[in-house]
Amino acid sequence: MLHPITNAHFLVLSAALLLIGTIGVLTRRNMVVILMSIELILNAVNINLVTFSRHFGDVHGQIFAIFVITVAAAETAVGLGILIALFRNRETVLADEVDLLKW
Amino acid sequence: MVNFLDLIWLIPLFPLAGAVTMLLAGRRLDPQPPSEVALAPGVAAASGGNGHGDAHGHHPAAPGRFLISLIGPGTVLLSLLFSAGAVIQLAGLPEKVHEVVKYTWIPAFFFHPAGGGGARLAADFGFLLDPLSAVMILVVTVVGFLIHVYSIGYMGHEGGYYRFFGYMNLFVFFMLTLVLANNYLLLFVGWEGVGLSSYLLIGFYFHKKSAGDAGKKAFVVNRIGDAGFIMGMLLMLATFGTVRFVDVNAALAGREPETGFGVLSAIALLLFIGATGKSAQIPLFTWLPDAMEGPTPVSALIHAATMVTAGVYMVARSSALFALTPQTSFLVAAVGAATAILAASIALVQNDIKRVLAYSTVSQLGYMFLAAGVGAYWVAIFHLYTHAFFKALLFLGAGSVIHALGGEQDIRRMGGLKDKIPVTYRTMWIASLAIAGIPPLAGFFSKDEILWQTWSSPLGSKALWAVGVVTAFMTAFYMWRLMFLTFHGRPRLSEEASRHVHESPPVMTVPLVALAAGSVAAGWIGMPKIWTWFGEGFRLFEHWLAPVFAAATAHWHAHAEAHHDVSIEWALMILSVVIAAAGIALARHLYLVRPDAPEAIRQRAAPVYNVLYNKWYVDEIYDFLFVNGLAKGGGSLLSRFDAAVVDGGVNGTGWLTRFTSTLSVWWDTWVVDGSVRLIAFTVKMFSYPARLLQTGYLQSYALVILVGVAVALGYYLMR
Amino acid sequence: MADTILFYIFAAFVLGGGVLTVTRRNSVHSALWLIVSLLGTAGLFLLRQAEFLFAVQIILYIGGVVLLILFVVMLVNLDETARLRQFNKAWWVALACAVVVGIEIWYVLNRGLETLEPGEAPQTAATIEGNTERLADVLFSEYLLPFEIASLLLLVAIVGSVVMAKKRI
Amino acid sequence: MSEHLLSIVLFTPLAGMLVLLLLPGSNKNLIRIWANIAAAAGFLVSLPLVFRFDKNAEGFQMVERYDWIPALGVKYYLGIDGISLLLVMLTTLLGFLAILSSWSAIDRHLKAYYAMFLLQQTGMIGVFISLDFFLFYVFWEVVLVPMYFIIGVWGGPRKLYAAIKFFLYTLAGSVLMLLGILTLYFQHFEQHGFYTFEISELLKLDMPLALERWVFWAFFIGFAIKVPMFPFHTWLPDAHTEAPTAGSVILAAILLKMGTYGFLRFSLPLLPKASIDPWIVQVMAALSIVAIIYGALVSLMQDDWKRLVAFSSVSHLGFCTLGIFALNPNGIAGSVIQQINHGISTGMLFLIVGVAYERRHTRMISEYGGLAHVMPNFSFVFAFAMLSSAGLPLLNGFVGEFTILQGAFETNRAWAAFAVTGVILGAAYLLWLYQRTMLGQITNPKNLRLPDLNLREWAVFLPFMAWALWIGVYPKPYFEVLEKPVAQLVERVRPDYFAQHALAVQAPAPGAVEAGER
Amino acid sequence: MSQFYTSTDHFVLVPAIMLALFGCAVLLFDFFLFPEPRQRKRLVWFLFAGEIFTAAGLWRQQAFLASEGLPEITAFQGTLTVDGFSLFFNWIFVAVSLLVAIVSWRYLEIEGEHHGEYYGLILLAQCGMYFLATGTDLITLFIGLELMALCFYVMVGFLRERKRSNEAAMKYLLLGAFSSGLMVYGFSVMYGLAGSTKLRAVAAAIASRDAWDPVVFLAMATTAVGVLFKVSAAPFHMWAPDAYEGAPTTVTAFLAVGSKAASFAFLMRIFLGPLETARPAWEPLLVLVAVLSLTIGNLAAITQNNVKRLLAYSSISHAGYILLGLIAGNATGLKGMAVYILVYAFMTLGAFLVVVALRRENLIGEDIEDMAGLMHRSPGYAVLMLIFLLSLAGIPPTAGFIGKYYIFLALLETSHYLLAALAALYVAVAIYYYFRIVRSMFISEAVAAPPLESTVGLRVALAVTGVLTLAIGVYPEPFLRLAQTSLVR
Repeated sequence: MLHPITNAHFLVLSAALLLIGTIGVLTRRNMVVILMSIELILNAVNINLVTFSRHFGDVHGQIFAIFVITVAAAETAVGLGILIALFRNRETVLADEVDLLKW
Repeated sequence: MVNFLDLIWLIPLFPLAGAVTMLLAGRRLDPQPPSEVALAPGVAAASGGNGHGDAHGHHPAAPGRFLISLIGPGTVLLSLLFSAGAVIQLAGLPEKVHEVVKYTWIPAFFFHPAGGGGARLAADFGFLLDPLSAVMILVVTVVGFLIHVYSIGYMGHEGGYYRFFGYMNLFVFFMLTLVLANNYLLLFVGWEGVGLSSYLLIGFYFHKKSAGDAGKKAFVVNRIGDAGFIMGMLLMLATFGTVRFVDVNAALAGREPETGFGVLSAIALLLFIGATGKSAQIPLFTWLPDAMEGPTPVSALIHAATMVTAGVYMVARSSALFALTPQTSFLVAAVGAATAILAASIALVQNDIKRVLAYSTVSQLGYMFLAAGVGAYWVAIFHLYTHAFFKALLFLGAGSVIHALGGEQDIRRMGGLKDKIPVTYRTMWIASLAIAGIPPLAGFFSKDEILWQTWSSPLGSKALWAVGVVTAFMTAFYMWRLMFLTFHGRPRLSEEASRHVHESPPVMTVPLVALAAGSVAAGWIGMPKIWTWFGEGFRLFEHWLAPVFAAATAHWHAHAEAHHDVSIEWALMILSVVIAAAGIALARHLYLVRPDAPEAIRQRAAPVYNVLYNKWYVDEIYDFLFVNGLAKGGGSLLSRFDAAVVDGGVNGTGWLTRFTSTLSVWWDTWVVDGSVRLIAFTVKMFSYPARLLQTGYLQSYALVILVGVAVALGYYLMR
Repeated sequence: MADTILFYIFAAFVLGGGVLTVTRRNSVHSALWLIVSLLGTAGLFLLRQAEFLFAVQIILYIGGVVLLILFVVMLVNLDETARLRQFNKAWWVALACAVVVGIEIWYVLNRGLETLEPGEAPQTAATIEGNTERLADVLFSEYLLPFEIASLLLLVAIVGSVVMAKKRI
Repeated sequence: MSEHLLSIVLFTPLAGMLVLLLLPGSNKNLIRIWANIAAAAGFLVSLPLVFRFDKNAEGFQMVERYDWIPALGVKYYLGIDGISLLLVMLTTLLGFLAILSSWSAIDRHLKAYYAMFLLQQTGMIGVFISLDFFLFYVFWEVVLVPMYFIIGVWGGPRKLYAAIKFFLYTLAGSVLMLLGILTLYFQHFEQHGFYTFEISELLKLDMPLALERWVFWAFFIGFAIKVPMFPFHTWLPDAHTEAPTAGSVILAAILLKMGTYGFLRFSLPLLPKASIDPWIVQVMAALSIVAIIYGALVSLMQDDWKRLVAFSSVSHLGFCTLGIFALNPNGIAGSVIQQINHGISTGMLFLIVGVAYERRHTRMISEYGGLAHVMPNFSFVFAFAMLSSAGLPLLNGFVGEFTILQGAFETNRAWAAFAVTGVILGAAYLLWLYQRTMLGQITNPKNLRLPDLNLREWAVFLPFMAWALWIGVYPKPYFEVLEKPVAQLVERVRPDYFAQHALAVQAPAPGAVEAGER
Repeated sequence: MSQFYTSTDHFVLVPAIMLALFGCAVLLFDFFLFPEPRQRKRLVWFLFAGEIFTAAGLWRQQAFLASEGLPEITAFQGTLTVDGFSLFFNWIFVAVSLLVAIVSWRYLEIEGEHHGEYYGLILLAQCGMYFLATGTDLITLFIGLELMALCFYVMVGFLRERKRSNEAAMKYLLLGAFSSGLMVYGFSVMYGLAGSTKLRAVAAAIASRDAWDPVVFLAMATTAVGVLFKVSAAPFHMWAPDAYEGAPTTVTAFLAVGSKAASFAFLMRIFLGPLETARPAWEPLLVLVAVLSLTIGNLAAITQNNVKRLLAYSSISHAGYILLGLIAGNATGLKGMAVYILVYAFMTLGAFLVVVALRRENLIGEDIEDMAGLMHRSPGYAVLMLIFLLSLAGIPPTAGFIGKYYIFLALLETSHYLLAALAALYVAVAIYYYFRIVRSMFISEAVAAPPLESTVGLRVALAVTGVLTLAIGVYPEPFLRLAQTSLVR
């Protein structure tokens, strides 16, 4: 009844998480949550990487995942910094209220 | 002894030198007073200008003016002398042909299948003196010289004296080029050049709008004919590979007349279209009466004696070609006859002295084409030659009358002038007899010969002859109507005019007398064959020209001789004289004996009168057809342009071109340019959607990215 | 068998946490659900024998990143933000589009997944050795360079966030 | 020195421009004088071309050929044949006269103005003497920018629109032409294994007809817009009308010739199969004829003096293109001569408008009338130009038009029949224009005190008139110069032409002034 | 695995080390040595020094390659590859960084945000670019890309008091992170295909599969998103106008030129490396992207009034042109890409530098109207701008023409006739909006403003870009040879 877990399970899970993250990026107005959604996307990537790492029996994928986490952290840090600067000037963190630049 | 024959290229150059001198230095020689600055009346009042300069205001006779008076006629006299010398020497040649080629003008390749391969067209600056051009240069230089002399008096009081002589000399240059050219292309140079001079001289009084209009009309209508001429030359080139007269004639030698409408007929027809323009034949005759806006000596020289006969000359020059094309020849004769009678009928009722003469000219030119059309080329030239004398005389006389009356041109306001200006009267009297065809004056011989040839030639017909006779009657009638109204009867002059009346100075009357002499005697060298008792010397004209037309007449001559019937010729001759006399008599009856009769007739035959008076409504017919017909049918768009047309008062063809060009402008603005603008507009319009995507919301940007992914994956799935 | 059950549990963590992260009105809640999702991922790492990564995930991600986020959320969170609409106006377009992309990815994966399945099972060998040692071996030899660059990256991140966030520098 | 003659001719204006840029901008007269000196020098150094040119030599003369961009196979390759010679002389002389005519017409930003003119001069000369397609294209584009500024900065009220329209139109055409050029370039590589833009090398190409057709259309777009042929002409009235006088002169007299020159130098010889493709020839002739009639009709209805002249250009250039696509010696030789003629006569007409405009600052015909009273010399010059443009025999226009008609007639009689109406209409619109501006009474008091031509203006007009008269009376040298290149061109496009027509490809007997009896 | 950090590794890494070293040094010195704002301009000298050392490193690499006749040097077990390609791009980066740096200090002073971090970020960003051009390993490329991107996020937001700058940075960061998330997803799949992160291994794995393999396609599609995002190709371009407009102009210049060039290097590494064999699958998509880029870039630019924004759209269209070279894919096309990127770098940089020059205390100088009558106020700038714009439009004899020339030629050589015609016609559209600027500068009446005063740095930078833009157009030979070397791989 319960079939064994294959790569496919992980990959589909990862794709699903990717989508959830994408939906978050696309729909949430709060930019902090958008940042969180990006974290979800990167997590999906990590799941992929670890799965493949396991698949190939080496650790390259895991190393890649470490870098992804690093990058995620760095991006988040800078993003939050910018967000604070923005918030200081604009008193908002809502994505659709930040539209001075257009057309 | 100077070899004038090799110097014939100088003949046109003398007047050219005169023209150049006058146009370049004339204004220094003859300073123009400021009064020449003309201003429209309203504006003149507003700006304090002194209006239209008085045409007859006397200028101080400057030495420069004298120089102009010397150069103008002098250069023509030089040409005359050289011409005479050359003609005399030509007469001594056995071949009676002399060609001088200066240099190649337009060299080019041309291919013609008929010539069996290729040939090079090289239109040369080359001059040809043969009996035909000899006659022409003599006519041009003699009449031209006399008119130049006359102009010294006539134009003496006008502004732009230098300009006048400059243009006149220019005209003589081009006219001499035309008649001396050894090929069609150079002939065309003169052909266009005389058109230009005519344009300039018609518009001499350029402050008058009518003068400008008339000049423009003359030029443009002539250009229509010229287009035909050009096409004719091109077809000729394609057929013979040359436009040199001698070569063309050589190429034609040995050909049989065309039975249908072949290439030769086409060439002839196209050339004839050119001739109808220049010689004011149907349908392109309307410009000539308008051309009377020019000074009277111009009318005499250009629009009577020389330029308008260029078409006749050209047809005669192409006689070898026309003789091979019975269909076109018939068309030439028919057009000539139709023009003759149409113009004569109009002349019957015109009141402007110059207009009567103008229509008379058109009519007489019709005679010439009639002659040419029936294959009697020498007669056409003969009439050209006699006509030059009496028609120039008539115009100059009319000029003298107008001069005497201070500008009056309406014969209804003349009358009883014969004693006040006797020289004018007498010379014009002679000319009128001559044109009416009373023997032994010049007109009689030529006109009688035309009628006889029309009757007898295998190319002619009785119907054409009948038209000619009726025209002869009309000619006698309108000429003498003119004479009686002008010189006889009770004076009907205005107060001012009658005080002003005076005989012209000798400088004007001497040319009149000289021309009168010509009108009397010029015909004596072309007496009918049946007047054998005078001897062959009196048939000099025909013999002189015989070599030129030998090729042309060869086809028909034998045939014609067989039909030659002395008694019929006598009968016809007498008939024509009687007819002419009848015309004179009728004119005398109506205008001298019973001066109220014309009015009564006019009342009774009002429709006919009006048709004639309004020149058969030729201009108006075009107007009606194109203006009203199209405007009413064409709805609001067309009616917008209608106003412009009525306002412009141009004739039908002019209107039509303007209408189509308005359409073109419309098309250009809205369709051609519009489509370009549409593209620009569309591009710009697409710019906005492209920008609208850029909402400023970062999530829509992300959405677009996702759409990109979706499309990419979708593309994979749909593949 | 246990693996399978654990997988589904963690997967539920991951997806449920993810969905709730995205849908929670309050961003603090979102952050907390993010932690759940990340924990689930960490569990999955364990399942795939990536112990070191598991640790990194817990410490660095949950301990560092999410705390940072929470900190900022606290800093900037206005009460009214939570009361406002949480989704933008075009959310349904985005959702539809994402669903389409999801279907497409699923379809593509479906066609290609078997090529990514292991033929035999080389992973057995990997479990024997300590994961962390091997990782360190590779990281500090083959991936020394990215590791160094990553340090630069973090330097930039620090400098950048300081530059951005500090009022006066 | 002598082997670099073409380079010297080419770069003299550019050198003049560079010096000009160093002059102080405040001294207006200094700038004017220098610009005129530079332009005159440009003309003077081009004169030796005439004397060194050997009309009996085949091919290109005074060739200069150096590597420019070896990586692309681009050469700095100059040379002239008869066609180029005439157009170069037209350019150098008219460039000088145009600059001379600007003396008092331009008083803003003089330095930039003259710099643009001189730059453009180099560009135009370059177009006519380049034998490397790449080099040609570079010069072709170089010309655009100065003209854009000349129209845009010193133009009339709608200058912005006109300038950008001019630029966009011609640029769009030329980039498509570039694609055509590159196709040839690549095809040459495919067939002969090396990349080159040299015309002489590209002539060795043998392409399938279909490809030639495509390339032909690519070239067509570029050249037809420049000429401009009928549906592409709408930039021209705007550009001509808004440009300052000298700009209009250069635009009409020289820039438009770049298009016709392109057809002659590139389209025909490089694409011989497409050029005799019946369908293409028919379309070209039809467009030309439409342009002749259409341009004339539209001219008739203009109330803007300059616009009228501009449309007349469309008509005249229609003759030029018709002559080219008659594809026989007459048509092509006539076309080249007509190009020169158009440069002279339309150049004069634009200068005439400029003279009037400088005095009255309006181009509306209705503002004028009766100028002959106050400006007799001016009206004389105008009449001369008008007659030259209308094709009066003994003036230049007739020689070209007649030769073209001859060529057209030989190929297709109907073409000539249609084209000849242009002769009639040409007279009509010009005479009407003349009447409305020069004749009649002076209806506008402002026209009462207009000064007649001054010495400088005479100096501008006299060379034009002399040249017009020369071509009209003694065009033989022109035909002689064109004999070889035209024959080569026809030979290239219709290899059997001369054989079939048994025409010897040779000049008429030298010293052809044959006086005396025949 | 035996020996890490060999001398080869060092040799290859020297330029990056120099960049990182001097970058860190700038950061440090900024804090400790130059607390006074007025002293900070001296930090530029650190940057110069860093660039000089970097250049020296590059020069040695180049010389080594030339002397040994080697096509490439690989290091770090295939992680980095120095070849003609990488050197070509690195030289561009050096030049661009230098030019941007020397005009920056005055600009930032006017903006009131003159900080040492700026120069550090430039150097570190360039370090990231170095790895983008040199890296042949997915992880290295990813980290390099992120390093560059992070620096840019910060620099774009450098005007912290400006709302537009904040907003630009925020948008750029969020979208950048999102797209690189997708990209790295693609990387993960590539890794899954190959079991290695080395491009060569990935290429081999993909080559062993069908061109239309679904997994490969998924990897390609998601990777392409990130890559195309960075080169701002439509429809992934939308951040560009906003970020360009909001960023400090010097940063915009660096972003438009340096970042784009590096991203194209990255793109070529990916598409011509691992993905080369999947060309049938991605070529149609890239055609679509290129056409969209051309269309949107050119059309949207027409109605812009902000010069920076206009140039942003124009850079989008240029991305389209460069992609056309990739689509053609033959030697001409690839060379064309290199040449195009080279000329694009200088002409775009020059155009932005003129905008920088316009920035004064009271005048932002970014609107087209602000350029009105520039010809009469500062003819030198106007003429230079004209040259840059002509070059951007591709009018000979400027550099831009040479780039377009190659692209067109490559398209024709590979029978993409319609694409060629379209690309050609867009030149005419482009001229329309470029000439709006020209019109403003040369034809509009001058606004009452004093002539621009300029710094030595600005003059030098403008002179260099101007001369290069003209020189590449008039005598492109050496540059073409340089581009030729970039093909050796």
